[in-house]
Formats: sequence, C-alpha cells, structure tokens
Amino acid sequence: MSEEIIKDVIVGENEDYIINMGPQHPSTHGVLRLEVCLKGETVKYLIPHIGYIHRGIEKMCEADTYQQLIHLTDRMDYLSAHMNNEAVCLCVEDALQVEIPERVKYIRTILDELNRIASHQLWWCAFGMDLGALTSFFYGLRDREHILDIFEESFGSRLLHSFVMPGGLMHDVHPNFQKRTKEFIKYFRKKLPEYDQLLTGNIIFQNRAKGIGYMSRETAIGYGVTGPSGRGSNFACDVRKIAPYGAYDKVQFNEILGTGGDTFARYQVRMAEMWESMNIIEQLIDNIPEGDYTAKMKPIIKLPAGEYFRRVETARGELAVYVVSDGNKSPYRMKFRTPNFSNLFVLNTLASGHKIADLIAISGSLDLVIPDIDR
Amino acid sequence: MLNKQELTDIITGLIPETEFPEGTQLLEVIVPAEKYFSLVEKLKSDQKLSFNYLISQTAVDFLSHMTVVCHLESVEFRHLIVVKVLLTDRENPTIDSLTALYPAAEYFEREIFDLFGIRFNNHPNLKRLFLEDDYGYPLRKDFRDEINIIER
Amino acid sequence: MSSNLYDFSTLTSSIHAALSGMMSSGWVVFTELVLIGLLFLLFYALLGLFLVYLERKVCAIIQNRVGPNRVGKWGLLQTIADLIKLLLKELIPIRKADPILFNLAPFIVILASFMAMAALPFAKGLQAVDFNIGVFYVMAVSSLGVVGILLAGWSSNSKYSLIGAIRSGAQIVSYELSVGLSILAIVVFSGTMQLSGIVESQADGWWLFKGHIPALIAFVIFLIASTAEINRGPFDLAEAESELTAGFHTEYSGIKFAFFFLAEYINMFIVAAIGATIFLGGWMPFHIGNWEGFNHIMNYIPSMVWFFLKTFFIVYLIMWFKWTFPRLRIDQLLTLEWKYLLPISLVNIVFIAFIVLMGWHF
Amino acid sequence: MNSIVEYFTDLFKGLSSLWAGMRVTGKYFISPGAIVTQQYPENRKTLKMEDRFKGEIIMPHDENNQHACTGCGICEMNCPNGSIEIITDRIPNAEGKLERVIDKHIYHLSMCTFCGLCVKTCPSNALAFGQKFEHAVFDRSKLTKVLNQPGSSIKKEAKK
Repeated sequence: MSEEIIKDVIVGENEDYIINMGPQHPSTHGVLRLEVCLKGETVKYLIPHIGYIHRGIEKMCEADTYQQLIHLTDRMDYLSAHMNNEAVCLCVEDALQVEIPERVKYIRTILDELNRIASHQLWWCAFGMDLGALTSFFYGLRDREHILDIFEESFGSRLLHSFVMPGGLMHDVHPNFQKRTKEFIKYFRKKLPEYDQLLTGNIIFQNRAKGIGYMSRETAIGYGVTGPSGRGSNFACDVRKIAPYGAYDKVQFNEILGTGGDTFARYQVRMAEMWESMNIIEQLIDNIPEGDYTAKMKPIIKLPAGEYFRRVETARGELAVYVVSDGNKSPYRMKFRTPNFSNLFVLNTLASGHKIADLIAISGSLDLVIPDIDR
Repeated sequence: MLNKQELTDIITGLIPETEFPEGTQLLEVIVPAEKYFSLVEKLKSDQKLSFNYLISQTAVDFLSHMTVVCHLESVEFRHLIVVKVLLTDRENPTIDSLTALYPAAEYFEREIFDLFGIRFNNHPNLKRLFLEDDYGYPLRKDFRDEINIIER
Repeated sequence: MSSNLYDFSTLTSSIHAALSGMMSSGWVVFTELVLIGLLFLLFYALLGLFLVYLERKVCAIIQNRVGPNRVGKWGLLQTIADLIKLLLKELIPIRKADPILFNLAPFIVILASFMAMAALPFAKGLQAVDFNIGVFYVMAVSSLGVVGILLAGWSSNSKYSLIGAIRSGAQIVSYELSVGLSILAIVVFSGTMQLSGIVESQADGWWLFKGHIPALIAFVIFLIASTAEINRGPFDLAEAESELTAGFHTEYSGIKFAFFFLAEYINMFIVAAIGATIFLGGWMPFHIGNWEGFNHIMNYIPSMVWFFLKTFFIVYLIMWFKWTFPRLRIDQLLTLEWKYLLPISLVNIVFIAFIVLMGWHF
Repeated sequence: MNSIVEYFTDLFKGLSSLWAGMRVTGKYFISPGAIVTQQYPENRKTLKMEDRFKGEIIMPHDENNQHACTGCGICEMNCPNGSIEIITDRIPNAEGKLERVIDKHIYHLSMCTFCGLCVKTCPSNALAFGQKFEHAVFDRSKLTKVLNQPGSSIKKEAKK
C-alpha cells in the first residue's frame, strides 16, 4: 500500500463526514434538511434540501377567488400572517384602483407592527434557545402572549387571522383594541431591557454571535437577502421606506441599519426594530380616524387583465406578490417572492468554515420560517 | 431614480431588439431569448442603470407560449424593471441562466425548472427543488394530477 | 471542638457491636457491606428522583411556569411516574451498534457516580469509607464517567453521538485540571486529604471565609469547572440539544437512557457535596472563631441538615447557571479553561501556599 | 502591561455581564407571582373565550327552534376548502308554490380553516362563530356536523 492510501484510510483526510441536520432537528425550526459536510467540528459546506411541506400554494391560488386565497397566504410565513394578507390585498386594490379608507390604512399599519413585534419576539426566543439559553424562550413567549391576546380579541384567532380583505378589513377592530395596545406598549417597554440583560450583554452570547457568519453588503444584494438579515449588512432594503404603503408615509421612523454584517449585527437590528415598531404604533394608535372599515367592494372581484406587482415588508424581509390576471375571478398566475426563500440559500456562504454550533447560530439569526420557503 | 421614458431610451440604446409594451404597471422589457443574458448583464453593469438586485424570477405558462419574468431593482437608484422573455417552444423550453450575474438566480431558476420544466443553460446545479423527479411540471396549465388535485 | 450532639458514630458503633455479638467477624463485615450497599441504592434512587423534580420546579419558576403539578401533591410523584414509564419502555436495539459496549456504557456512567458517593461525609460520623486520600479518590472516580460517555458515543454508531462523545472527552479531560487545582487550594489550607479531616479543620469557620480572597477565587473556579465536568449548564456541549439533538445518548432508550439521566443528576449532587464539604464546611455547623455561645446554638441544628442545606445551595447555583446562560462553543470552552481558569488557579495556588507559609489564614 | 490590564478588565466585564443575566432569572425565581401559566382543565368553569373567538361555525337557533338560513348556498360557494355542503329541499308553501328550504347544512369541521368568509358573506346572518374549542374526538366522522337542528324551521323575518 502506498503511503497516500494509508493516509486516506487511517486519517480520513479526504473523507467527508456528512451529517443530516433535519428534517427532524430541534433547531431547523421546521422541516428543513441541511446536508452538512464536516471536518472535525468545522462545516466544510452544506446543501439545503427543501420541499418537505411544499403545498403548492401558488397552484391552489389559481383556483381560488381573491377573497379565498387570502387564507392561503397566512400559511406561508405564519409568523407574519398579517403582512402576507396585506400584500395580496394591496395588489388587488392597486389593480382595481380602489381608494381605501384612512382608518383601514392606520389599522393595517398598527397590525403590521404588532405582528412584527410578535414575530421578532418569537425569533428572540428561538434564537436564545438555539444558543442554549432556554429561559429566553419562555420570556419571549410570555410577552408575545399579550399581542396574541390582542389579536384574539379583535380577530378571533391568534396566529392565522385572515383579517385583511381586499378593500379593507374583515370587520372593525374590537373597541378595546386601542386601550389594550397601549397597555401592551407600556408593558413591553419595561420588559425589553430585560431581554438585553439576559442575552445581549451576556459575554457568552457575545462571543457566540460576534464575528460569526459575516455577510458582506454585496453578498446580501446578490443573494437577495432582505429584511433584518439584509439590513444587518447595511443593505437598505426596507420596503416601508422605499415604497411606503398603509400609513407608513405618515409616521416618523428610522430604517435600522447594521454595519457589522455578522450574527450579532442581525441580532441588534431585530432588537432595535422592536423599539422602532413600538414608536410607530405609539404615533398611530391615538390618531386612528373614524370611518368605514372597508371600501365598497363588489362581492366577486375580477381584476382587469394585466400584470400586477406589489411588495411589502414582512418581519423577515421583502414579500413580493406578482399576479397575472386574465380578467377572471381567480388569478391566472400568482407568484409569491417570499423573503425566506432567498434568505435560506445564503446559509452555505455564511456557515462554511465555521463550527457546527455557529451554523445553528447563523441559521437562527437569519430567522427562517420553513413553510415560507416551500410555499 | 430614472423615469420610464429615460429607462426606455437607455435600454433601446443598449439592445435595439427590445420591445416595450404599453400600459403596464411597471416598465416592462420584452427581449428575445438569445439576447436575454446580454441585456441583463448590461442592465447590471451599466453605471446609470445598475440593476444589481434580482427581486424575483418566475415564469408564466400561457399555453401558446411561456414567459420568463424577472423583476430587477437598482439598490442605488431604486428604479424597477420587468424583463420578459417569450419562449414559444413549450416542449423543450431553454433559456440562459442568470446565476453568473446574481447568485440568487440559482434557486429561483431551480424552482422554475421544478414547476415549469424550463431548462437553463450554464446553470451549475439544475435539479428539482421541491418535487420528485417524475412528478411532472405542476404550474403548467395543462398539468393534470387525478390523484392529488381535486377540481372544484 | 464541637459537641457530640447528633454524632452518628455512636449509632453505627452500637450496630457494629450488636452484629459482632451475633456472628463471626467475617460475617459482620459482609452484613455491614450489604446493609450499606442497600442503603446507598435506596438513597441513590430517591435522590435522583428528587433532584429531577427539583430541577424541573426550579427551572419552571425561573421561567414563570408552574412546573410539574399534576401527579401527586405539587407534582411530587411526577418523577416516579416518569421512572415507571421509562422502565416500561422498549429498549430499542441498534442494529449496527457495538452490542457489548453499547450496553456497558450506561453502567460505567452510573457506577462512577455510585462509587464517588462512598466517600462523601453526609454527617458527623456518617461516611461509608473515610479514606486518608479521600479527595484523590473522589476525583479519580468521578472522572471515570467520561469513559462511559465516550463508549456510549462510539458504540452507538451514530454521527451525532460520536461528535457529542468526543466533545465530552475533550471537555472533561481539560476541566479535571481546574477542579483538581481548586480542590488542592483547600488541601493546602487544611493540610489533609482526608475529607473528614477537611471538615474537622473548618470547625472555627469555613474555608471560604477563612481563606481570604484566594479561597473565594478557588470556589468560583470550582463552581465553573465542576459545572463543566458534569456536562451541565452552559457547558452541556456533549448533549447540546439544539446542535446534536441529544449528543452521546441519542440512540439510547428506556431504562438505559434513564441511567444516563440519573447519573447526570447524581453527579451534580456529588459535585455540590464536594464543594460544600471542602469550601463550606460540609456537615460542620456555621461557626465563627471562638464565639462559644453562638457556636453552641448552631450545634443544635443536626449536622445532616447543614450538609444538605449547603449541598442544595450549590445545586441551586448550578441550576441557576444552566437556566440563565447560553451554551459555549467547543473552542470557547477550551479557551476558558486553558486561558483563564487554569492560569488563574495556578497563580492562586502559589498565593495560597504563600499565605499558609506565612500563617496569615485564620 | 496593557494586555494584562485588558485581560482583567475583560474578565470582570464578562463576569458582571453574567451576573446581570443571573439577576433577571433570580428576580423571577424569588417572585412566583410572575407565573403566567393558565391551569387549563381546572379553570374550565371560569375560562371565557373572547366574543369573536373562532372556535367552530354554528347556526344560532332561537327559542322556537328557528334559524335564519335560507339555503342560498353563498357560504358553500365562498368556502375555500369545501367544508360546507348544503342540501336543500323543495316544499310547497302556503300559496302552494314550491319553495327552497334548507334540509341539511353540513359542516366539515375537519376541513375548516376558520377564514371567516362564510360568516361574513352570509346574506341573512344565519352563521356565527362559536366559542367551543375542545373538538378532539376519536372518530373523524364525528367532526362532520349538521348545523341546523332537527325539526328546525326558518325564521319569518329572514325569508325575504
């Protein structure tokens, strides 16, 4: 035997140690399968395999009316269900050129931000848990419960509340809505610093997050990584600023940009976004105008033949809806450009060369929701 | 930010074979398949256009032909453009891949291949993304699946 | 010295005398061994169940939850129900596992923790074996457990398990040093390696208070290093749930899994007991110098209560760590040991030796 | 020398950041009043769901066992999942004309996604959301319900 062969056999220099992370794994947050090639503890490369919950939402939309397909969009990114609904509704309203009441715009924006806070809270829980801080999971969920209670009171459901309809809202918000939202903001302003004490400042956490999974601005743009993950790399991609919808043009808010590009920068962007969302809600909650909760809409919506494109900012990035209509009551083709689809595939670039534990931290910091990838 | 007319003028100067349909929501460019890659390359590299962000890439099946649709945006100037390619060959549609220009295109194109069966030249890893290899192309309008899809 | 209140040696020697009257000396030794063994088995099982319950309650309250509250009053019987469930569960045979090692590993782990318990002084005169090198014995035996963990990871022929086992090996081998050095600090102070001797030397105050700052540093290092040595808290890399699903015991089921689980908790108790014994005076009541009156009142509290109070205080500290901190990465874990804990404890030992030489400690 | 100072400042900063985290968890450990868990089956008596809670779809009947459903089929048409089936019947009314009335309003709870379109679009407000949420059964067929009660009839004022 030549020496090289012996080296191969005994040391295994050229042998790939491949482990399957997922589809059932505690920290892939769903049925994502990562084929990870390791060398010792270090990740050489990884291949994401998706499609475990591909439901063909785009195909199903082709058989539904515009009101009916709203409830399918809930089930893409179930943590920002409200934004998904709104994207479709804005697209339909654009196409029909319906003027929606001011009240609707305000309420939609408040709900957007509430949903964003809820989503970021859940992300914070899960991120902490990925890094092994199990207590953060319960603190985040405890506070998220307050938002879900507000949702339940107004819409009747906590997570998948197909509340937005083309032209307005399903029905008006609950009379307690304003009061409870203000109570929540007051409560959460006290609790959010606790998050920082528990995790952000923690030396172990900082060592785990800083300098890990660096994503340059060019990488973020090239892969189309949007939302807080992209903004952590100084990629200004906030649709709320680029193309304001709802009442975003009536409020003062900052687009949070991070410069680090690492896991910690993405973390900080999300934490800062929670503060910013609370600011937006506070500016709007007292000024909700009176009026109708929906514009006059025909019972059967038929979009004029043509193509329509609309984007919104969900909690995870840019959701674009592309509708091709042939004038019928259901779309001819419906395409959802979902944020997580693009955010996932940058993972190989970020995680190669880091440790397994860092892979978990990086995928946690990208905040992936798997149904949104598979659709 | 350039308006529609300015964009139209610049793009016509770059690739003369382009068509600009009227009355669309966003500026649309229809380009022949063989000029597709060079157009997008120029859209990306041109200093005044700099369309460096591929928002989405998808396809539509019109039974008579297929369309590949790309939404491009410039991060610096914030103008949007829709690039369209009509593919008349539905049996074996083929088009150039944009992976060399936008890394994001790799998976958009794999998704299109998976759901429409459009092949991409020069694609590094053209495999099906969601479905099994023998499933058919579900987003084509003539796709039928008696077992899994119940017609209403 | 302290009074003879609640001295278990009177009880044990009377039992010994009674037994000697009944049978020959060989049989007496045999009977005593069996009795002690049974007692330890019972204690071990009950302690394991209680510790699991305690951990679940502590973490629940920290996390604003209620914790187990359905089985029995305040859920006290929950762990017993869990044990019955684990006993009844199927032992899934792994086809490609090494059968001998796979079945042996849980027993090695549990044996190591069982043996360490023998040398613990639970109360005055209540100690199974009082070695004159008790500190050495406990350290040697408690680090045997890693053999079981390595075997478990290797023999289950699973990739996750192997990574977990290798991690655990690297971790325990490194942290053994710091644990040893921080215990050595107190050995230098007290001048003996006998655990009962160390306890006796704290009759006028615990080493944590008597030993100035170096003892405090040694205590902190002991806490950190021992948490790492028992694979817990922020150092649970061997079974890092979010990375390796369950690490080295991924493939185990039923009672074999329960053995690992139990051993982990008992190890926590043992480490806390050692910490309490050498830093906080073990079963020795809280004494201050020569305040006779105060010391006398303290003596009325049984020594066993003192021992368990101190031990569970450290157990609580270890739990508090676990439910607060995120997990370290493997390279950070080794950096912490080799760049921080080890140099600090080495310098600390020199300091302590100097203090003892000059006679500055109380 | 500088590096030694840095070494120790790092060490103390690290330790104090750890202590900050332990203070938070420790605070909650000594304040059990912060426990938020609901004792669900025990608090069943006092548990009240929100008025708008979407537990199931019901058809409210008044004291005369009358409902408002005309059997028009709009809910069936609007349901995205086909979870509503309406079986109508034609019976002669007082003037002898055949009139369409509801025979069975079949609701498949197992297929419902609670989008609320049926309740919203019902022209005679015959449907509503119920607050019951304990739907677990051992047999899936029990999730198929007939909403109109046996022997019920349509309200007078809802006829038009």
